[in-house]
Amino acid sequence: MLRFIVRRILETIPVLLIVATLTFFMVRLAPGNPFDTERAVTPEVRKNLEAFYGRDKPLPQQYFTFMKNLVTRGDFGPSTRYPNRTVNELIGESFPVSLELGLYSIAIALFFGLIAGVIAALRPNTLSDYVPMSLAMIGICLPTFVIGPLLILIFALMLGWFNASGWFSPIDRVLPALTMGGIYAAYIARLSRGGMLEVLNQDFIRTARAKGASEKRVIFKHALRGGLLPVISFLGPAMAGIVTGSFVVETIFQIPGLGRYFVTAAFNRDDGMIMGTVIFYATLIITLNLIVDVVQVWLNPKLKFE
Amino acid sequence: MPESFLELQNVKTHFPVEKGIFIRKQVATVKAVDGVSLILRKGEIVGLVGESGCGKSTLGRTILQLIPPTEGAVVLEGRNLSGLSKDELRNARADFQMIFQDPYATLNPRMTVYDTLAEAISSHKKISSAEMPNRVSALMTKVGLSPRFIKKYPHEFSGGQRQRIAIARALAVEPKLIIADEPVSALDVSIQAQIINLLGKLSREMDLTLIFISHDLSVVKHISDRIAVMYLGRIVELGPATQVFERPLHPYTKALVSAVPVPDPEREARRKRMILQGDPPSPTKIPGGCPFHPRCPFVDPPRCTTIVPVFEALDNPEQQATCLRIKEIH
Amino acid sequence: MEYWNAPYFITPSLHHSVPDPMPPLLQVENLHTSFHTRHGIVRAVHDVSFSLEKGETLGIVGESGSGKSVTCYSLLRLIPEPPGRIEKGKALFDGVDLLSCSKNQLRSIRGKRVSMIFQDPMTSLNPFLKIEDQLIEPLLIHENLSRDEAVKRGVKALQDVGVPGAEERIKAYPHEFSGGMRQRVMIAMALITKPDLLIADEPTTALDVTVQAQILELIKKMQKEIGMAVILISHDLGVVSGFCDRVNVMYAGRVVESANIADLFARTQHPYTRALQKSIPALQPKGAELYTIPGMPPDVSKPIRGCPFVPRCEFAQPKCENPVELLEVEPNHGSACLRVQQKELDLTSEDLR
Amino acid sequence: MKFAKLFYFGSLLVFLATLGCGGRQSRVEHGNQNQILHYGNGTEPQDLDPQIVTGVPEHHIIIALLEGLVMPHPKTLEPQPGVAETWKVSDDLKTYTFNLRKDAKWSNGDTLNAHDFVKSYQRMLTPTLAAEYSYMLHVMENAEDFNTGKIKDFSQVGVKALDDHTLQIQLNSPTPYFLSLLSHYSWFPVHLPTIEKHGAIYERGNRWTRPENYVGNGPFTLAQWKRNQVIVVKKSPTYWDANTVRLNEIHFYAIESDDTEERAFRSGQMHITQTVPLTKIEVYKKDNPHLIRIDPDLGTYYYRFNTRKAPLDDRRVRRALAMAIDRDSIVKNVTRGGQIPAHNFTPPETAGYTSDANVPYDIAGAKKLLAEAGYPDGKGLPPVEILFNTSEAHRTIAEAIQQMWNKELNVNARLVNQEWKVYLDSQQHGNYQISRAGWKGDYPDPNTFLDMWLTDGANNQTGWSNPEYDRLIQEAGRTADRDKRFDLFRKAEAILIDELPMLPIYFYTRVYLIHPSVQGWYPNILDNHPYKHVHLESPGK
Amino acid sequence: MADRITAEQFDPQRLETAEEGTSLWKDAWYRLKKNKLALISAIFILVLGTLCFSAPILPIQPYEAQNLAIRATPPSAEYWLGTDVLGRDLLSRILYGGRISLAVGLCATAVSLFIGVLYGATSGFFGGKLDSVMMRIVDILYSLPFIIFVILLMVLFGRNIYLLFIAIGAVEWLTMARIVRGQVRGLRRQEFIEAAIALGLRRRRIILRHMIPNVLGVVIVYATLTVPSVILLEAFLSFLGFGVQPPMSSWGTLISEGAKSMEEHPWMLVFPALFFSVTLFSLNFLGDGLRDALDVRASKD
Repeated sequence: MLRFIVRRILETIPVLLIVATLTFFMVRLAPGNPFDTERAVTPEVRKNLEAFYGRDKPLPQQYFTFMKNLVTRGDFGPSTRYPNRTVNELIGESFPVSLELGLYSIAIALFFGLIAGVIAALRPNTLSDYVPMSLAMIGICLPTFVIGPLLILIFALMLGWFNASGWFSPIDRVLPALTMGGIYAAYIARLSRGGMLEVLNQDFIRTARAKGASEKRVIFKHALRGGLLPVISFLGPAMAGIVTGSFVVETIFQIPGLGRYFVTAAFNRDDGMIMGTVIFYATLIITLNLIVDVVQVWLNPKLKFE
Repeated sequence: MPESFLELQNVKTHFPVEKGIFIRKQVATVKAVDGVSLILRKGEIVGLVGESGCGKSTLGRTILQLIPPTEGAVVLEGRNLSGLSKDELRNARADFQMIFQDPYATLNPRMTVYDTLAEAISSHKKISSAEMPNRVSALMTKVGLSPRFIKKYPHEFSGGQRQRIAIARALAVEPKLIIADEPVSALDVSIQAQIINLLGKLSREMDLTLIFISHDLSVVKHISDRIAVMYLGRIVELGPATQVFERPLHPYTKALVSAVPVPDPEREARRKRMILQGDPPSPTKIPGGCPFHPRCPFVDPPRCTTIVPVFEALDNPEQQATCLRIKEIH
Repeated sequence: MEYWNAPYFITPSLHHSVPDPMPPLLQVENLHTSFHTRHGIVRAVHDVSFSLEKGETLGIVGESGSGKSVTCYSLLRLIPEPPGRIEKGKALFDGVDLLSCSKNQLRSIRGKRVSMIFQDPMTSLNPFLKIEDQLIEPLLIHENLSRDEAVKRGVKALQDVGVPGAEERIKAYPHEFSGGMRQRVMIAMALITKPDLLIADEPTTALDVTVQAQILELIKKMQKEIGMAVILISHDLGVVSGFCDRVNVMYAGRVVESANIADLFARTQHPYTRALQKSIPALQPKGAELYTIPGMPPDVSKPIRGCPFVPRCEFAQPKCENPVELLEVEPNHGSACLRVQQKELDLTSEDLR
Repeated sequence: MKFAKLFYFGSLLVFLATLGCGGRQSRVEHGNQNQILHYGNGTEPQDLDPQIVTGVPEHHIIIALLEGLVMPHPKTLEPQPGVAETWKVSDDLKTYTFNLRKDAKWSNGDTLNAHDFVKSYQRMLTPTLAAEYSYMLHVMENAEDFNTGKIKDFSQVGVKALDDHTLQIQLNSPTPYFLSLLSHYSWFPVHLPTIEKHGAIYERGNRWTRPENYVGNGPFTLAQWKRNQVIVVKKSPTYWDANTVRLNEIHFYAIESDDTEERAFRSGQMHITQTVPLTKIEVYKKDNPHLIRIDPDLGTYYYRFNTRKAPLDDRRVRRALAMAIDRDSIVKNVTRGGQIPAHNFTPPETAGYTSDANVPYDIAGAKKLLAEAGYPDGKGLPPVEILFNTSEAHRTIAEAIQQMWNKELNVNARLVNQEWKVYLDSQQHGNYQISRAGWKGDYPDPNTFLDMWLTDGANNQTGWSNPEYDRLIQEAGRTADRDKRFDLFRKAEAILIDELPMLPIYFYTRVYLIHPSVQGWYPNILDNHPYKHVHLESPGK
Repeated sequence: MADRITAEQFDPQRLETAEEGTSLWKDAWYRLKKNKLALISAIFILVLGTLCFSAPILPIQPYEAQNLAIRATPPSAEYWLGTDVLGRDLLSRILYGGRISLAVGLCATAVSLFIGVLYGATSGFFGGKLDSVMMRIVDILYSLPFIIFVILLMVLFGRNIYLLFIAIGAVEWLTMARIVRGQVRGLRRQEFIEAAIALGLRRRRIILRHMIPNVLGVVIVYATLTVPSVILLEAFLSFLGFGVQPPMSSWGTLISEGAKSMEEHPWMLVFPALFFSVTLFSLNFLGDGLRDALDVRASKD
């Protein structure tokens, strides 16, 4: 098992290096640079800025230096946007926030998504299928920038139960988690419905019924594990998206998460930060896919490895 | 033996067993086909019987080069198929075709009969588009389907009709050799009969060489000239069909014959049955000596567990089996 | 080496005959089951009646689509609803109508008094659960045993069906078993509550010939031990002939012939049964052209007025288009052929070989 | 169905859990009781090093943490004593001598002396620091040369500590607005020993601005910095005028979205916001006029014309386009924030200066000019492109202008929006025809608006050049007399408005929300509100 | 007994009268027609599409005509769906915007289908080393910063609406490729694929004729899920200066605009969102319907 994990991680190294290289050159090719501001900087200052960030060197040399720092020290350098912070610090500060929110969101998404999906799958093409599935479709249709403000209007401003924004007390987690979880709940509902429908058509479900098992037993003991498989494989990449935060949700609720850096770093052409977020995200995806594989094995003994 | 049409020379097909979905390490080798030598005459029908996992399907696919053999050679009319380049092989495929087991999976559900057959015809020959309908219709007629159905899709046909279309597709390239892999085992009895009749008729009319793979000895006996019985990747008995069926030499063949239920309660009641114990062992762990010895009621250790038996005949040299105790148990 | 003879039981009467003092174990009357699909109503089972005594073995034979499996699934209401629907009929099992009793009552019968074995042991066992969990489930559901006791019984049941190393193997998952072993597990699971009736739906079709024989023998042995009745569904006349006391031959959702096993073969009373026998290679001389039943089975989504076999029957006459029922043409031998019923046709005289 | 029950039960649970949270005290109420000001501060500050940063949010925080030689009066912005108790100006108006107060202290207890200022300015001007605002110090003698590396010896720069508490600054030329410059944070002192302790002095990336390291001399000290969330400053005990300071804490919230900010304000989380969403302005004006504040601002919203490319190289076309815009309608219907229609470039009453130049709203005149330029009734004029960076406000204004041109002049305009950095890049490289822009004055003087239009000025970016204009502005720079100086500016601006390398649209206002409990927060054009004059009073009292 | 199903002597004339099989498509159409919901959805989409694309000839206000005097007004007899902040007719803007959104949604999805299906099918068919290399490439592309990528595209190719389709499609195809690959790997073991290989068909033909048509069902369902994300993505790309340029609107931009003033001018959010959602519901039902209709197995039930 350990060997397998090590091997998978080793396998991803070339992938990450290619990602880093491509990103590096993409960022440099894109118009605009971190030192452009509305108020034009004098040429001298600009020259000094470039010198400080090593941008006065030829591009290949810059690339080489960057990769050397990255590979040997895992160092993305300073953020050009936030001069007194390194990229690693910025990610280190903001990721836990996004992670926390992400985990709440996943919990909400799984709770509502799975239940809605199972209800729908038990009575396909009846009202108890259409209602949750329509809700899910609405969840997919309505973007977060509509749902988020709506929730705030209703629960924070009209009812006054929550703060309209911020990330201070535990209660501040509720609305953003609902906003983000809601969308994923919609996908999970659809997926689990599909998965459950497929499992419920399997022969072994008939076997279970023939044994006199109650519907509850049939569903929880026999069907759910198999029905969950598509949800699990969806969760892998989705989790990477959820726990790294969402620009929109973090902006609407004023959450100091990592998600906003993905967008602002690009807008600021903060190249160290772009590289940092991209590599971090790629690593996370790979890690989560690994975890998903392990969970799938755990759920599906057929795949059990040595 | 007359001139050989198809010759299998010590063909072996091994697969590595990679354990674990993650760490793909080879922990064993499946010896699906483990040294099969066989010579077929032109126009002959040879039945290949054995339990699932004995390697009969793999042997069929190996002959057709759908799976490359690990060792040995498949020689068709003097040409070693395993030695051909990709393009040569693709061209050579016109000579040998396959008919598959599952009539539902064997046809592309999204192509009409016409498309399927026209594609097959044109895969090795240039046929003008004006001529094509005639060719396709002729093929359909040959397998006993009305050309009226030419524009229909597979799902509109019954299992038996689909199997006919699959046969027509195989015939489209005018092959010399057809391997039929359990062509009737998924069909109902009454349909089975139609397909067996058809294959027999076509083989006779077109001088086709046919390898008929099945686990059902009674079917094989009915259609074949000779029967080869496979056990764990090897042929354990080979001989004329009636003889193998009526007086099997190898204990395994005996068990196979006896396991076939006879649809006649009186005969069934009278019949001696030999029920083998246990399951066929996995082809990853082939027992030493005679591979059949763990299940053999006639096993005589330590002879059977150590000596690998070779082909031996009893009285008729045409019928041979790999059993050390042939003479003793008969 | 083992030899065995198919035991012959003294067979009770057909359901049409004089009522017995003891009611039969299972009495099915006028069962109609259909599937409401987009293509119309598929009448999979049409007016099927039969009965079964304690300890009796009944075979149901027919081609795919003849309704034999649907009949049995209908008994335990295991057909998927929708699209399936049991339109009418009764299935009295020990006085309880399985088709109309409450769900709870039905559940208490399923797996306890009536068990099932399915065709494909590969898909019929839950791949996600250990054998143990699945095997002892009927005990946990029906017998209120503690888990430990249940596991003990489970191990015993596995030993009874000849699974070697049962104590360890019970902890394994289905995929670690061979097909034959899985079917043994299925049998152990079905028999663990000592049911009164076992319904075996093509229990050997997916298995190798040599294993087939083992499994049939095993069911036979267990039947003797427990004394239960068995319904064996098969498309293979051969399997049935060595195993059953009585046979119902089904065609297009109807029972077309019903007889003791010996009578069915010796004095066949329906052209369809006859045709089936003639098309089996095992009964024909080698190399001879096999008999083939012309045409295709009827489309049961369209109403069938008369005998469903008419279009394919070599003996058919215009009057065969009239409605026909299964009637006793000999003692304990029913046939749904009008011409046989009217004694016009003597299929026994036809040369079989 | 049992699952349905479970589902509804779960929903109910969430619902109930949320119910229990009502009836809490809002942050504003809590703040009012404890003199804690909750301030919406826009984007997250880049840094709190006054010599590194360039933005407005940084300004809001830095004036709490640091104090310059003088500080502006909260209402009039007149220079008031800061670290300097008194100051003297030489007769030629080029030498300023500041007497620093003896009780000025750093927050670590160190005394703040004149050498600190000299060292701070040295750091600010050292090229390797690449301080973007270093040009603010260029009014000092030799400062520019030192800053650009022409001289290496800082002692030649016109700043000197005559003794520990006397600082002398020598200017290049009389600079009437010099004292107002001093309230800009680029002139603030920094604590060199602290900086030295946490990294290289003359380089970026120094860690001294972290809350645990920060040493300042202002009325507040840095207590907490939660990135992208909040910055907390606390009343400083070492501040010389600590008695005046009534606020205990200020919480600066980094809230980027104006909608989020407004909602936070509405739910009682904030005393003051940075801005108000466009659509909300009218609602507040109508329903809660006491909560919305519209302050004048020192800035102009305008469009640049690229004068290097036809057809906008033709003054008549530029004027025609400029004259066809109904600025009153834009201000009234589109921006709606009390903005003032701009018919010239420098906002009125900038340090007492008001330009008399005027580009009128005159459709007939515009049509005539266009015809003169060879495009009668817009015929023959290729579509012009308006470039703007993506934002709803810019887009709406551009859409309105596009319609006006189309309707009145039959001129087709295409709108092109670009992401911020791409837009800046296009503008710098002259890849545009008409481009949206805005200019905020650095200090209250017309010079900050007019010297940008010098030939090849870094912020000119239009390709426009006029020798007479250049001459007038340079002369004004050498002129000490206020009236003469303003005359020169007026002449120059007349040229500018006649030539129109840009199209003035309106003068900015600051529209923001403010809770009635905030006292001592006066409107001023520099958005400079010295916190020591601010306090909170619960409205009921 | 002779085999009675053999038959009639071949007669070239017959071919003309050959029974039209219920062609898969025809059969699918037949089944689709039975699926009321899908049919209504299809009709709705058709009607809406027609309305949107014929917007210029409809008797509605021009989408860009401003009436600054009235600004944002709620729905009225003159402006059925109200007006936006510049006093422009919302109905007109929605219909014109629908042209963009529908075109983007459908075309970009089509592009992503095209690339994703081909790529996924190739990867899945060949398997082995090629497969893992191709999938690693997908992994890499997944990770690249999207914003920078879009900005680069814009710089390299300039701004135009067709490029927009390609840009979105080029991003969306990744997931599609993964899904198709999974499906193809399942198909590869089917006997008709083996038969095609045994016939000596070229691999390209096997992929195009045998693999791809058989993964359509899943692909369609995923495609219907892609459409909404594409339409919303367009709004984001507009933000980057890559989508539609004002005063032209799209549903995505209308919704994000409306979301900002949902309290003051709810109609500005509700109507575009309604058009958007109903369209997506329809697409979804249509997609499900198509999947069922194209599912050959379903015809056996």
